[in-house]
Order: sequence, then C-alpha cells, then structure tokens
Amino acid sequence: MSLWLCPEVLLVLAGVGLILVDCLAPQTGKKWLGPLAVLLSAGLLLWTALSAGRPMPESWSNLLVTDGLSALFKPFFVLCLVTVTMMSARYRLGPDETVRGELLALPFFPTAGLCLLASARDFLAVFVALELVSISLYLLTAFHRAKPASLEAGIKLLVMGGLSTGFLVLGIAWLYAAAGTTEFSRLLLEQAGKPATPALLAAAGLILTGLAFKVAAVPFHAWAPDVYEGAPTPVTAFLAVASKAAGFVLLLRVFGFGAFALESIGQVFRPVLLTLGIATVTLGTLAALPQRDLKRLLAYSGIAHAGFMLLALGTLLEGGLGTVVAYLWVYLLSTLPILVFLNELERIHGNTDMRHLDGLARRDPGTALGATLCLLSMAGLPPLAGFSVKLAVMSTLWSAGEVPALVIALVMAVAALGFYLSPVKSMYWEREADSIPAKRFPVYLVWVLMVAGAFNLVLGLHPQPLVRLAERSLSPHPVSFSLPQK
Amino acid sequence: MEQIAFWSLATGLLTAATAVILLRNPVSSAVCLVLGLVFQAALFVTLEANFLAAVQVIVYAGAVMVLFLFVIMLLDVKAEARSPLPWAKGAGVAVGGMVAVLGIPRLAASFPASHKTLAWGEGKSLGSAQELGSLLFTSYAPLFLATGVLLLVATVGVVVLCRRDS
Amino acid sequence: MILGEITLGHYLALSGFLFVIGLAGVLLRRSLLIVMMSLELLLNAANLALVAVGRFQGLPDTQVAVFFVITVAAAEVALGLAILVAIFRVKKTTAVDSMANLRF
Amino acid sequence: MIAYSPYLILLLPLFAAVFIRLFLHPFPRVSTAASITACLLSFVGSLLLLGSGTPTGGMAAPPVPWIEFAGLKANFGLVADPLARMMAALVTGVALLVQIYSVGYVAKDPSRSRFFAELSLFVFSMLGIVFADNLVTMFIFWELVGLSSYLLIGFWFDRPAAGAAANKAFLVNRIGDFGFILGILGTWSLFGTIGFADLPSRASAGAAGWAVTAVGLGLFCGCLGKSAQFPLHVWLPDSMEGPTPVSSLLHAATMVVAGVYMLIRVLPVLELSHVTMTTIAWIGGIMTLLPALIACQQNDIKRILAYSTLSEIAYMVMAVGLGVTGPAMYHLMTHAFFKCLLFLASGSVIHGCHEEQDIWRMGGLNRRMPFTYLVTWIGTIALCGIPPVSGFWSKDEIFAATSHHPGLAAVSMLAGFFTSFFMLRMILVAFGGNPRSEGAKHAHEGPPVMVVPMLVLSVLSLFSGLFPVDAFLGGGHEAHHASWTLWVSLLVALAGFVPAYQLYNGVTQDPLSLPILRGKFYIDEFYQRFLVAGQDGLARLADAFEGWVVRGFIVRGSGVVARAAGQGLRLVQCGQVQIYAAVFIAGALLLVGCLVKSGILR
Repeated sequence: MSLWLCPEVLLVLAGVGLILVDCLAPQTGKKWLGPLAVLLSAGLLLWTALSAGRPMPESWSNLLVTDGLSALFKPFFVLCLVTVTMMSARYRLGPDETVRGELLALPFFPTAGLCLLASARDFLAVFVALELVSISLYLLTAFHRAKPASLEAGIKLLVMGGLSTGFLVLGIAWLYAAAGTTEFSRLLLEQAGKPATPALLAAAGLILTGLAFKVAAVPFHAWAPDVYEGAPTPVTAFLAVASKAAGFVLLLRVFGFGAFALESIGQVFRPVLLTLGIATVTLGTLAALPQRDLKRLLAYSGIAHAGFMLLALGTLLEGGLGTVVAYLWVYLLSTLPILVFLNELERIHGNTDMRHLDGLARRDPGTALGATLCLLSMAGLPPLAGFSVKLAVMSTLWSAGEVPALVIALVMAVAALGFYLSPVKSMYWEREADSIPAKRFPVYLVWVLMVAGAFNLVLGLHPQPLVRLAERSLSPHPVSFSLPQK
Repeated sequence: MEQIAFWSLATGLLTAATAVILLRNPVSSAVCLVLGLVFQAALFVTLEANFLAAVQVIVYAGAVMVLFLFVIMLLDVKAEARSPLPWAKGAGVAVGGMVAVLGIPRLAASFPASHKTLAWGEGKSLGSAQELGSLLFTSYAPLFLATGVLLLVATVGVVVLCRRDS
Repeated sequence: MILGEITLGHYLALSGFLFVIGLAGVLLRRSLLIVMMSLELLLNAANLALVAVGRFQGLPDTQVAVFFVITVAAAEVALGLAILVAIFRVKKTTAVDSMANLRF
Repeated sequence: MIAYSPYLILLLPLFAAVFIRLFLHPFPRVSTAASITACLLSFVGSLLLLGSGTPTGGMAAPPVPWIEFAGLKANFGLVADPLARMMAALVTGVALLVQIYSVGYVAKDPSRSRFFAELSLFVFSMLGIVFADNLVTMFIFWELVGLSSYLLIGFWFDRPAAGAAANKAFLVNRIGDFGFILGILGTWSLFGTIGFADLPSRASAGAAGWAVTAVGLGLFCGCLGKSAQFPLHVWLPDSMEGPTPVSSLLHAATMVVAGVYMLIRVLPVLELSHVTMTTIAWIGGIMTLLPALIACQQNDIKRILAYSTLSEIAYMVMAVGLGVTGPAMYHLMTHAFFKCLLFLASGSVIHGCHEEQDIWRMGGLNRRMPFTYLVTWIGTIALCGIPPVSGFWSKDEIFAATSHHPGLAAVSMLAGFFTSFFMLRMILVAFGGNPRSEGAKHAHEGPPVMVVPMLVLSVLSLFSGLFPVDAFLGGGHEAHHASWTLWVSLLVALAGFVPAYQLYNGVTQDPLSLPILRGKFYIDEFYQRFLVAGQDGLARLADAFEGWVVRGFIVRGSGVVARAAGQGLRLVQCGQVQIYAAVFIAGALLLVGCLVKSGILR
C-alpha cells in the first residue's frame, strides 16, 4: 500500500486540513465544521475497514507490521474517532453554542498514533506512537480551559503520564542493555530457550508499568477517575475506550505473541499479570459502588473491566488472548454509547450527576431503554454481550486452573451489579425531580443507544461473530509462542 | 583521565539534580537544571556521542530551559515557603534513599554487559551526525514523521491553551 | 571496581541515581514547575542510560531513541507550561495543593 | 415438524411480550387478548406435545449452534423429554389460568398492558428453563426469570415496599446464581459437558471426590436462591408485595419450583456425592418445618401461604435429596394446582375486602364469599395431605421415601402437623366469626373471569392425584402404601387441626403470641443488624448489594471491610497528584522488585 493511502497518514492529513479550514473559513461557515469532521472521520472509518488487511509500505516493515490484530483494531480506533468527533460537535465549551475547530481536529492526531500503536513491532515505535497519543491527550484533557476541573485533569494527566513515560523510556534503555534490541521478533528469537535474566525481567517490568498506566491497572490507575471526570466528555470517551484498548492491544502483542511471549518470561509474568488483574478488578468494583457522578462511575467501571481483561490476558492461554479481543469490542459497544449519552446529559444539565436520570424512563423511554441495555451489558447480565465475554473470562480462568482469581472475579462481577443497576434504578424507579429541564435529548441519541443496545443483545444471543473476530485477530501468529497449552 | 572525567561529571550532575529538587526558588532550580543538563552533555561526550551532546546543549539547555525561565518570569512565581517535612515523607525519603543506594549499583551490575570497558575512540562512528541522520531518515522514517506530528500537536496545543479570547 | 575502569555499570548506576532524584522531586515538591523539571530529570536519566548502552553495546539505534526522547520531552514541557499558564490565569498559583478538587 | 414445536411453544409468549411492548401499549384490552391467546396456543401446543411421543423417549428439538469460545461449546437446543413436556404443560396451563384470573384482578389498573407484557415475558423465560437442553442455556433463562420476576414483583413501583421487595428478590437470587455459575463451570470442567443429554453417561464414568461435592453444592446454591431455601429464603415472603396473581404464578406454581426442576436435571452429578445428597435432603427437611412454624404466627394471608410454599418446596427438595425424583415431580405438580388455587382464593379475598390482607381484619367471609370459602377448603385439604385429595398421594410418596431416615421423617411429619394448624387457623380467622372491618362487611365474590379459573383449579386439585406421574416419567409405580409412614403422617396431619380449632374458633384476637415465630426467627433482623448495620437498608441498590455480597459470601464483618476499603480509597484518591505518583512509584518498584527477585531465584 502506498504511503499516502495508509490510514495513519490520511488521519494526520485530515486533521491538518480541518485546522486549516478552521483558520481560513469565515465565521459564518464555522457551523459546518462539525458535520464536515464527522463526515471525514466516517469516510476514514470506511477506508480503514476496507484497507485493513493491506500491508504497510515496505520500508516501514521493520517497525510496523500488518496482521490480524492491527487489521481489527485500526477500524476500532477510527470508530472511536467517529464517535468522538460526533460528541465534540455537540460539546459546549461555553454559554454560547460555538464549536471550537481544534476540538474537532485534534482527535485525529492521537487516532493516527493509536493506529501506529496497533501496528508497532518495536518498542521504539511503541514509545513514539504512545507519546503522540499521550501528548495530544494532555492537551485535549485540558482543552476546556475555562473550566478549572479540565485544567486540573490536564495537569494531573501530564504529571502522571510524564512519570509513566519516564519508566517506559528507562525500561527501553534497560531492554537495550539486557537484550541489545527492541524489535519484537528479534527479541523472541534471541531470547528463546535462554533463561530469563533479572535484567531482562526488570526491563520488561518497567515497560509493563508504562502499559499498565495506559490501561489504568491498579496501582497505576489513580489518574483515571479524576481525569475522566474533569476532561471534556468527548475526550473522556477517547481516553476510556480508544486509549485503554490501545494499551490492551500492546499488552496482547507484547505478552501474548510478541516480544515477551516466551515461556521463561511468561512463567514469571503470569502471576504478576493475574495479581494486577485481581487488584484492578477488586478496586475498580469497590470504588465504583459509592460513586454518584456518572463519568466517575464509568472511570471505575472501566478500571474493573480492565481488571477482567487483565485476568483473561494473565492466563497467557490462546483462549484468554482471544477473550481480550472480544471483550474490547463489547466494551466499546457498551461504554461508548453511554458516553455519548452522558455528553448530551451534560449539555442539558451542566454536569453528569446521577440524579439527572431520575424518572428518565417516563420522559424518554427509548433513551432509557437503550442506556439500560448498554449498562446491563456492562454488568454482564445474560443474554447481553457483556455476559458472553465475562463468561469467557471465567472459563479461561477455570481452564488455566486459577481458581482463586476466578472466585474473586465472580464475586466482583456480582458486586458490580450494584453500581450498574443504580443508574437503571434511577431511570425506572425514582420520582422525577421537581424541575424537569425543558430541553429534550436530540433524536440521534435514541438511535445511537438503540442500535448499540441491539448490538449488545444480538451479540449476546449469538456471540459467534465475536469469536470469529477474536480468532481472526490472532490468526497469523503462533499463539502463545512457546507456552505449553494446558 | 577517563575516570577523573566520569567521577567529576557524575558528581556535578547528581549535585545539580539534587539542587533542582531542594532549592526553594524556582529560578535557582531552573539554573541548576541547566547546569545539570550541561554536565550530562559532557557525559555524552565521554560516551563519544558528540552530536547528541550538541543537541542536548542546544535544545535542552538552550530552548527548553529558556522556556522554563520565561514562564517563571511570566507567572512571577515566588519562592516556595519552607514547610516542615512531615514524618511520613521523611521516612519515605529515608527508606527510598536507602533502597536506592543499596539497590541501584547491584541492579546496574546485573546487566549482561555491565562490566564491559571500552577504550576511548572505539565508539566514535556511532555518534556521528551522518550515521544518526541516515538511521533517522531510513529505518526510523515513520517515527520521525510521527514526532513531526507530535510537535505540530504541541504547537497547536500551546496556542489553544494560551491565546487570549477575542 | 569502584576506582577501576569506567564500565557500563557505572553509567547505569549513575542514571539510576538521577532517576531516583527525579522521582523524589516529583513526589516532594509543591510547585508544579519543579515537578515538571523533575520529570525532565527522569527522561534525562533514561537518556543517559540509552547513550551509555549504545556505546558499550555498539548500538547506533539508542542514539536515535535519545533523539526521539528529547523531542518528546520538549513537546511535553511546552504543553505542560502552557497548561500551567492557563491554570495560573484561573487560580493565580501553581502549587500542587490547589489542584485537588477532583477527588473520590 | 413436531420436532420444532418446542421452539414455537417457547417463542409465542415472547412474541406476545415484544408485540405488546412495542405496539399494543396504549390498548390494554388488545394487549390482554394477545397475551392470553399466546399463552393458550402455547398451552395447546404443550398438551399436544405431552400426548405425542413415547413416555420414555428423549425427544429433542434440533439444536442451533450458539457459543463456541475457548473450548466451551454450547448449542442453543431444546429438549422435549417427558419431564420437560410435563413441566411445560404445567407451566403454560397454570399461567393461562392465572392470566385469565388477572383480567378480573387488574381490571382497573391503568398499566395493564405492561402487566401482561411482563407476564408473557415471564412465561417465555420459564419455558426456556423447562426446555433448556444444557446448563448455560438454562442459566440464561434462569437470569431472565429473575429479571421478569423483578419486574413483576415491582409492578406497583410507586409503592416503596414493592420496590424494596423486588430488589431484595433480585439480589438474593444473584447470590444463589453465583454458586450456580460456579457449579456450571465445575460441571463443564469435571465432565466435559454441560448438556443434559450427555450428563448421565459422563457422570457415571466420573469419579467421586471433593470436587464433585463442591460442584454439586454449587449447583444446589442456584436452587437455594430460586426455590427460596435456607439461608436464601428471605426474599419470598417479601415478594408478596406484588399483585396476587403474580404471587400465585411465580411464587407458588412455577418460578420457585424451577430450582427443584434444575436439581432433577442435574441429579446424575449430585448423586455422585453422598455429602451433597445428604446436605440437600437435610436442608429440605429442616425447611419443611421452619416456615411452617413461622406461618403459625403470621397475620398477612399471603405471607401465610408464602411460608407454606417454602415448606412444600422443601418437601420436593428433600425428595430430590433422597434420590426419588418421581415423587418430587409428582408433588411439584399437585402443589402447583392446589397452591395456585389457594393463592387465587386469597387474591379473591383481598380483592373482595378491598385490598385487605390482614386476616384479623377479615372474618365472616364464609357467608359473603361461599365459593371462595369452599375452594379454600379444597386447597387446604389438598395441602395438608388429607385423602383422597391430590396432595395426599404426592405427599405420601415423599413420606414413604423417608421411611429409612427417621430424622427426616420426624421433622417433615412435624411440619405436616403445623401445616394443618396454621391452615385451619387461617380459615377460622379469615372466614369464621363476624366481620371485623369495613372491607370485610362489604366483601363480595369476584367477576366470572376470576371464579372460573378457581373452579378449574379446584377440580384439578381434587383429582390430579390420579395422574400417573411416575409412569409417565418412565419409572415404575411402586406400592409404598403399606409403609408405616402413611398412617403416622396422616394421623399427625389430622392432629394439627385439633389445637387450631380449640384455639381459634370464634376468637377476635390471637390467643397465642410467640415473638420468635412472629419475628420469623429474626433471620431478616439478623441479616439486617449484623451485616448491613449502618447501610441505608435496601433503598439504595448499590449499598444494599455491597451488603448482600457480604452477607452471602464473606460471612461477617465484611461490611466493615468494604467500608474501610472505601475509606482507604478516599485517602488514596484524595485528589493530590503526588499521592497518586507515590502509589504509582511504589507499585512500579514493587513490581520490578518482585520480577527481579523471581528472576534471581530461578
């Protein structure tokens, strides 16, 4: 594929184009910027999906690879971008209805970074792509500069992100020192059969720190709730779904079948990943229970979901890796629509407190039903898609013989019901507040939520497409490189 | 000769770095950071990475630090009030310091090539601008492009965050 | 070993100490400006390790990595300072304590 | 063609529910008709299915592949063996009668459409459990039943008690489901199958051991929740906040016996472990007595019946624990008829007395509602197991099975004594004497749509003892009747009437006051006081759930742990970015330290 047709390049060009249009267009034409951005991103989604399997330019192949995983997740990230631009176009920065062109254009750049990440096969490439994403996200998080919470979130993300970058770079330096290369397949070849040295393990540990920060795994999670709450909601969506998924794609590649997929390293990392998973799922669930702000609730719910995925990943079995892929798609299908919903809720009420949901089912039954389906899917209630993937996580843990982890995961899956059901309860059981806002939800919201809800339902009843996605994403790789299958 | 250079530069670097985090006045901190960065550039020279040493001085000590100082002046940041060190923090610092002093040399010694020595001049070809340039524009070209985009984002970001509303 | 030839281990240990000093700065200082300077120290420590490893292992790639790290650090600083300026306009301070309104 | 009929029977109520919800919502009459028609068609289909096919043959509908994940394979298939066929006919039949009755009962409610949609959804879910051919499918419908019962119990959601009861039911069931899903995973890993068809052969090849016991107990947990057995029984009496037809359908005839049905399905697994079977039998045995005692001091007519339901289901559970499934199914069937009848009669009383549920505020109804009085007597005789009515035959078979277990025989017969006692107490107080409230003075019989279902059910209660359940399920009908248990149990049951008559004939207030029974052995209070102290009760689902998880699994004091965790989090998540950084760095150092250490050790 020619350089100019790569989704990454097109994304950057589209972003630059939007910035230019924003600068040059007359004030009256600015209202078309939103639709233009959405159209542009939708076109890119189509192109990314169509060209997903096509190889990158030849000269890039030492750094970037095209395989099932990248082919599956580039469209994932661009789909997030479409949603985020849609939300940005509806996001209100001030009392007037102005849309800031930069908020529409800027998400294109980190999306390009995420697409690079999905293909990266060298830790240096990982670092650069990750920083492209991180730095854009520092900016986007602080974007709503009139709101102190947004700035606070931005600086918090920057400090924590800078810290994790430091660990990541040091890890890369140590990896050079321990193994002499950062390229995944060379690492695999050169280290195969050798015992893992403490130096290599330390380097891998530091790199894991950087990635665990990205997916907000405990104890590298503390930034997530504050940042999710303070950031503009479209940015929250980007952080919660796209950025987290990118972290998992990397973890999959690195520990699943890439750089560190060796038995010698896997034996050490298996308990570490599982412990991280247990801590993450426990803390995420317990901390979510008392939350009343929906964005914050979603942050902790995202942490809990990350815990489940880490548990599946931590088994380092083929089934576990596939489960993570399927889980990510279900996570997208259930979390993203809720964030779209929160964006509109915030537009009407100014914040995302749970009390705004009171009695929503009577005011707006369609919206309430769609949101409920998504929430219940997140909660893992059958027959929704969330149930299938949680079941897959459990069955992976079982077949890996990790009974304690399984029990904790089950307890937390049950406990999680508490906080997923409380918004549902608000919508269906609570009396409406005295002052019902005159503004109504826009029509598109019902459609988004209903379609997402329907997807959750259909994929729950018939999860075979998810399974096929998972299989295809792992297809060209000798899965679980040298770990013995149980 | 090399020993003397390394030990004196290392002492200077660590002293400057410690000063950065201990001094109350941000201006002094920034100046110490510049000093530290220059020491590091000199260490790069002992590692025969001459081009990077130049980059370090120009970009870091020159541009980045000027930016820091500029912002400090712009915001007119005062020296931090001296606050008593709470016992928890003090204990943390003590434990962390102990662990670092004991652990780091051992960890550093555990790397496969950590006892390797090299005579001056053996690594010369590695750090030349030519070599670096050719790597940057061939094997690492996509990453070079990505850093370009990164700088673009940062530029746009600074404008967005700091421009006055019209 | 200490007073003998300078080995890779020496440089790695030096970089380790620099990293720890940076971490201490991030943890202890109340001014966000100094916190950001400490973040720079972290990246510099990593840079030092990279260059040293490259020289002793004969890897030119590490210097390319340092090049990228410096770029990233510059961008990070620029953006961080921009956010600080924006914060200062709202709150008239850059102390860390003033940034604790988002919490549990 | 007939092979696909289970699909049709299953899906018709779902279509009705969806159709009502989407299109017919504004037209309650049409909704009612649609729901009843769907149920009727399902019932007719079930009857046809019941009549066709061989008594022993395992007839299965062609499966549809459903999930294939990491080695776990499950088909969406339906099984139509005699057990399922009988159960399907029972469920649809009772549901049909209850729906017809509901037409009269909720005639004035503005949200009738929603009610019938939810009823149809419930019937669909319940049929799903009945026809499920593997544990995962069953679990999904199991959850759906939980969901639809949640909706139905909370039908009057503007009553706070209804909302709280609905939440309680849902939450307690989730605790049971937790064990159930563990059991399912265990079954799959031990025997490599979750299909009911393969289970007997695989299980017989499997070895006994603690794992089998654990799996069996896990599966039994599911039954504990759904069938409301100790210690998860607390939700059932509270769920009487729902409309009476709902109580009748869910909490007497169908949903609560799903647990028993499931136990029968997985019996091959349970039988492998002696410990499991003994536990089941004894929990069943004790639960026959406990609720019967509690019921002696309850004043709410529906709660009395609810506790008697707990007791009767415990008989079935005990029978399963003793390994005799025929009598369990037999009693399940007869109980469905007479308990449904009793509930409908109580609904008729409540309806007639204008929403009065306290038996001490009734009285004199035998003259104002003679038909209801009569059917209540029929139901009572059946419930107490007095010959020759249906309950006698089924209970007798269960008693016969206990003949070699004197302990179980003693508790279950004692329960029979108290059953007779509280049933006669209820009849004497509610129907005898003079009216003690305005509502009772103006009591009247319900409309014909309410009378006819009761008539049908009383006929079934009288004669369903003749249905050859054992033979139909493929077992031989053994002649137990010579056993000593027959006479003793009958004598004990009859003896229960004597003190009740002595104490309650013509009284206006309760001569007995036993706080421990009135307080239901303080089990609810125990849960409330020790385990969720300080919590906001069940009002806030999140809080309550935290508490429930705690109650169910982490025994005691975990509420404290959870709250302490919350406090700890508050300390860490204090908004100070440097604390976050400290946590981050500590975590990173710990991680790298552990890794290096394990690297050196190996």
